[in-house]
Amino acid sequence: MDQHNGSNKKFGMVIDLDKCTGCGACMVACMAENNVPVREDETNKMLSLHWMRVYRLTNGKPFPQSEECFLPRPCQHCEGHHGHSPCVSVCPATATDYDMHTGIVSQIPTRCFGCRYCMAACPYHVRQFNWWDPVWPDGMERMLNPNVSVRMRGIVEKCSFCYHRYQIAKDKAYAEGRRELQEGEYQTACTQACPAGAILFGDLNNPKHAVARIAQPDPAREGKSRNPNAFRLLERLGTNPKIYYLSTREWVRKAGDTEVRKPEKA
Amino acid sequence: MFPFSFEWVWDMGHIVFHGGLWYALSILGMGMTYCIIKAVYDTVKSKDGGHGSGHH
Amino acid sequence: MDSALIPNGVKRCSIGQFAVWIAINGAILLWGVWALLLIYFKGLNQTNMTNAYGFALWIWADLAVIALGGGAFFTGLLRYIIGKDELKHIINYAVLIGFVCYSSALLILAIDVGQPLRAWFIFWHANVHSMLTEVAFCLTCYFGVLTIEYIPLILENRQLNRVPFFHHLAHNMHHIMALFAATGAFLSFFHQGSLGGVTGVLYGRPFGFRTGLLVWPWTFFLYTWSAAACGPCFTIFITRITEMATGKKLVKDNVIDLLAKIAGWMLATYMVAKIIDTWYWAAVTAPSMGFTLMDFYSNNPGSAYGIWILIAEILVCGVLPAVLLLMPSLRRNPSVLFAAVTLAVLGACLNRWVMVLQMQAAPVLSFEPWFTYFPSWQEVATTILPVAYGVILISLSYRYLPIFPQEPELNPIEGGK
Amino acid sequence: MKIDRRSFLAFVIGGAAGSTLSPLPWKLTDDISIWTQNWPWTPVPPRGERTFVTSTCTLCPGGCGISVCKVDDRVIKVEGLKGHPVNDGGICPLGLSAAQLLYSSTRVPGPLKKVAGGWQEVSWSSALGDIAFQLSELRAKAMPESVAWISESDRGTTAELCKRLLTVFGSPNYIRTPSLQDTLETALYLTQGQRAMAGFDLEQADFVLSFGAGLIEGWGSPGHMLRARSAMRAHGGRITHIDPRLSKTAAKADRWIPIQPGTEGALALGLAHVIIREGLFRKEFVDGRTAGFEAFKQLAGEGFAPEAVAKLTGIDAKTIVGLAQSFAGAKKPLAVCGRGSGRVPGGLQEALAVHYLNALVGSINRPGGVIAVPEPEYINWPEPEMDATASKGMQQPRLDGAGSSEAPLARYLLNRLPKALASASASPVQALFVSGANPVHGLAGTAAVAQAFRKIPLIVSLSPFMDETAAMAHYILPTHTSLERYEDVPSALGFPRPVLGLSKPAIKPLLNTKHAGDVVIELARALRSPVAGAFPWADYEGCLKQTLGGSWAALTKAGFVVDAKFSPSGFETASKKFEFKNSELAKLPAFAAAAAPGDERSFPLLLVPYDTLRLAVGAVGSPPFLMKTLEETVLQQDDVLVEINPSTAGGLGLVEGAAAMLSTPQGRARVRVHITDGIMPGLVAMPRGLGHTAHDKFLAGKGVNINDLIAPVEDPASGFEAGWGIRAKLAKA
Repeated sequence: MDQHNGSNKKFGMVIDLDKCTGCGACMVACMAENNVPVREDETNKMLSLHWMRVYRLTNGKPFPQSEECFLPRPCQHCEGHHGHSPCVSVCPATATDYDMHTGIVSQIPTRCFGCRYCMAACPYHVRQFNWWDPVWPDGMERMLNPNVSVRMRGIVEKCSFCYHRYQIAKDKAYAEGRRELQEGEYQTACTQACPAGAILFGDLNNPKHAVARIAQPDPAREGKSRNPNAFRLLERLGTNPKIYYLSTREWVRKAGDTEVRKPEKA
Repeated sequence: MFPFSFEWVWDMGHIVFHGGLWYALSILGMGMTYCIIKAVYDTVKSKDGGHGSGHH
Repeated sequence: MDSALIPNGVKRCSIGQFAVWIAINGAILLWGVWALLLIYFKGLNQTNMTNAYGFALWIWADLAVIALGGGAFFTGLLRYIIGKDELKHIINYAVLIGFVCYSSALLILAIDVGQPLRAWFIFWHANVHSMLTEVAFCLTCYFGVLTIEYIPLILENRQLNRVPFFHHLAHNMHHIMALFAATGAFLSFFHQGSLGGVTGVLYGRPFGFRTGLLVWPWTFFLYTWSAAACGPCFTIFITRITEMATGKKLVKDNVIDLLAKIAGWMLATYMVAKIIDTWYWAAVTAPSMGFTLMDFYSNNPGSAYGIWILIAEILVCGVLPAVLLLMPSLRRNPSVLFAAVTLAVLGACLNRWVMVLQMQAAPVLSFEPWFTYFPSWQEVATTILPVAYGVILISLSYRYLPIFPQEPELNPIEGGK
Repeated sequence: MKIDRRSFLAFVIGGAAGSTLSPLPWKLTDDISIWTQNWPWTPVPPRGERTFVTSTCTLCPGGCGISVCKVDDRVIKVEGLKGHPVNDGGICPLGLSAAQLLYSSTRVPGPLKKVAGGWQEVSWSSALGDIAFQLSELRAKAMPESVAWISESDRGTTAELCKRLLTVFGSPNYIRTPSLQDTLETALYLTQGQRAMAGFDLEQADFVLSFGAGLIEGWGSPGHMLRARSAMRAHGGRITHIDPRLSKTAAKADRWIPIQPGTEGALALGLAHVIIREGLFRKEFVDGRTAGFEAFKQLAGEGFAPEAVAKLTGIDAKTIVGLAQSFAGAKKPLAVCGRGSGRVPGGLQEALAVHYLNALVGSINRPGGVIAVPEPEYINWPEPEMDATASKGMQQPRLDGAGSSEAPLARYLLNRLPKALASASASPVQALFVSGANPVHGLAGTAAVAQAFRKIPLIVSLSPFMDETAAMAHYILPTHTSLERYEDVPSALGFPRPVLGLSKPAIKPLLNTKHAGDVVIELARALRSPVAGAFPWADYEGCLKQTLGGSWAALTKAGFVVDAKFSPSGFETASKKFEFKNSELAKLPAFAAAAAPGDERSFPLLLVPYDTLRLAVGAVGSPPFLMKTLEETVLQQDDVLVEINPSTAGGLGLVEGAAAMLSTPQGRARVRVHITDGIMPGLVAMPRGLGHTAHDKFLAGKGVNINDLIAPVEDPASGFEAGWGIRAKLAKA
């Protein structure tokens, strides 16, 4: 891993949980974009492939004080400490990598041989295993996106921040003689689809980008947000993820970190 | 594993890991080579010495 | 019929009786092979693993057999390096048990991966920072060592030993066995440790994560230590079972007693370290990640992972057997000794179970539940497969190889050859 | 050389050692791993040229702009159209899944005729010829009015062509499927004298009071509502949601007030009572632009004092007063009605009560209020020539009773059709066409609907899919899916401004299907004069192009046109004012909340349906993508989970996920329970859109169709379907 320098990008997201309505468009957009197969029974979510999953959080209070919140969970693209994300260093076959130039945690399906160590390492369950051969109902294989390879049975897959879209955007910019991308040029499929505009995507290192303005990551504290309404999932584990969530509700912010368990359990 | 992999970057880990690995492998390899060569030598010598069988 | 193959000076059961025994175990083995084929052709959907349980019964079995197979390296270390000469009477069997354990571990690993046909990528595209890479390399190398240690035993078969080359090879290998044993101990130290590191480095999993020394979490050292403690217990345990099965005394009491005493000291020191580790983890490491000890042991379905599991591991299967083994009067009572080594073996298995299964069962995200898992019959069959294989290999070795040097002396045959 | 044991062994060992040292095993190992990386049964999508087709989604009346991504001639994905006034790039999960409907395995590949209970493939000409022959017979028997047509929409060129066919044939029985639009349109008509679509300017409102309206669960245009909700909250707007259940809308509202189901109308009148009593209404609007306020004052004043309303609704009087004060005190308050996604029209007076609330605060035809969006006027075809048979047929009363003395206000009453069919000995409907609708699954009391439909001698389905209604049909004339056809989209449901959208084919039809408009034109031609004379167009595309005239170029390019200068017109009542009271309103019966059918003693609980954007309801079934997004608290394997409160569960001895038998006066079904604090005790909530017997394996056989369990309830004021639930019983299974 080479040294971090100023010109490096750090792509990340800000997901406004006050805006998110839990409609599920991000999940479908992701499946359609990334050739995620669908099985006849997808009700066991721990056997299901979902790069993006919307969780339903509850405040645990009785009717009618009960509240709910929806939390979309893509890969958190953890940076850990200097690119030491929980999953990358454990992969025995170098099938996943932390890219210092983009901050994206990649996954090479053809190199992965399915040991699933990374799944055990990831506390967010963003890494999922292809327990079955991917099968499309007759005719639906025509919907497959040629920019994303279809994964075979027996390997782990996860959200890539639609990396292929970055490549397409860069190719386009280069063809037009530009070296730098505009803020909106590279967007993930979920960001683009969200009808509530709850997801923002951009370069956290670029202070002009909305994500950086809202998330206000503090480089001295491994990217901890200076925005009082922002939090990251399981921040205290030191995973240093790049998905910032916004919520004006305190119980939601607490549920995102690990502290919630103490007072609630009594 | 090998420096010709496209994502290769050198670091301390490689030196420690490969140092230990090849140290162990060479001991095993050299030990076994010694045993086999010595056994061949012993076999030939014992035949020259006129022993018909290896049974002591 | 096969009497020409049976070592001199010992008596074995009839070939017919032996064939029935092998057939029974062979049938169990075939059941396992059937499950294995199902898994190879249909994929890992034949298991009950989920995305929450990427590691399950198999990885536990792997960790457990490697810990228990640790008797081979540690007895070898004591015999060849430390110079506990009495142990030469049990080293053969320790090596054989180790060989069975390690070959089983490799077999299970080969079933466990999603893409077995390219499992060799772990060597080719090795990421040296991964504990699993270190495990794979050291495991394979140490399996080579065990093979090297097992080969002279095979060559000592009455018929094979008549081939001069084999005779000399066995002799020469015995001659420099200390070198191999030392290498084996070196490799074992690292792969036993790396297996501990497998969960210890997972800083996303507060249940398994431990702080440590340089790149090695404390579990690295604890695993090596516990393998050195419980491995010899397993050797004693299997020796006792073999003695029961054959109805003969095979190893003299002083040998067993020495090994048991050493195991007792190892277990006792391991327990001290383990208790300190548990306390530090519960009081410092986990709270720094936002968890209290009881978060890991409460609110789970059926209390499958209640605090009882920690008490069972540390007190019942740790401190208790350590005390039993350290008291000469107690450990010299065969029943107490057997109980003590059984508890120690269970303790190692329980520790590995908890570190693999509970580590994944315990929710980390506050809005996820405890995850439950129960193995499918295919997983069970493929886990029993190596047991059947081990029984067969031990039976064959016992019948045809001079595994127990003291057997002829302890069981003289009237009018023996 | 003699082969003895020793040389054989040497050969085997040497051979093994030799091949290990040769490149062969290494090459094989490598080749095998390359094979695992390219398993022939793992599909590889072909590369090709990437293009985008700008279009409008027609999967619901939401009118969202879409951009269809293609690679060569394959549709890869549907995305929201950036810059579209309705959805501006966002898109709902169903719209995103449109390609799965296009490539669905349950599509009907070509015209089918039912022969001896099975399907026989027939040609278009033979199918249309057969149907035309049977229709001609009806005409010859002078009973043209026995032909009926059910469709989800009554606007746009396709609907107009269908209506035109029925008109020149001689049948008044064009029936639009029921929805909240029925009540909203009627409320606008009664109070403002306009035939218009109710648009809601959520975006500019600052206090939205929702009477159970699933604002983010399919109510109106999902693409618009989700975007507008974010926009209104961004400028400080707040939402209060009234609902017995913590729906997604409730969960995402700033305040959730649970209410006894069915009493929303009473609450609206209670709020009006407080607003009037405390003089909080906008005097400039009420005094200057309304008529009949005194009568309304009397209505709200009598019997709707907070204490009385508190008893009915279960909301305490203080909350009611406070709510009324904050609603009236807001700058731009807006009240909206319609339970869930608005699948059921609901009681007319309830809609009126909510509409009156808007009138009290002046939120009518102003930014942030309810806007009467006029029906589009681009379809100006010449009046068709009618022969005597047609004229006579058109004068017959409608079979569903809409517009009759019993239900003078209703335009369509599909909910009444099953009863009308069941009560007659010979079916008054001799031929039924169904396009863009699936009434056999979607109407309350499905058993009675199916039984009634079985009496009809000729059912023609124009569905692209083998849905429940198509399965009952005698002919299926499969139409194009949303991505294969032209279609004008005259409005976006609930959008506060007129938007005309165009749906464009992204891809040539994959199967032997036709456009519904072409089916009409060709059927008319097969019926010959005088019917054929009313359809001078060569085909639907020609008709559409001619009808849209000058807008065509803009529509094909941008996908939509908006009237930038639009401003709501004045009231068209006799008084030219908003009327709280007039002769037609005076005829309505006294306000009363509709009760849930069933007897409370045998059925102590209440079953209520709920909607989610993750399940399609209506003409299309949920595609596999949607099914995959269903939460584990909604579906477990094939079982639907019903939501119940912990106290309800405790009383019944049910634990999370337990199987239970749910019975209502209509029937019983096996379900599982999901125990949640997000629902009022005594209620059982079940999602709409499951329990299909038709469609693909991803959908069929999963869950329970709530319409099997609920019974139709008629609104006494309008005749509209007004059921909001049914009494139910839950028992351990």
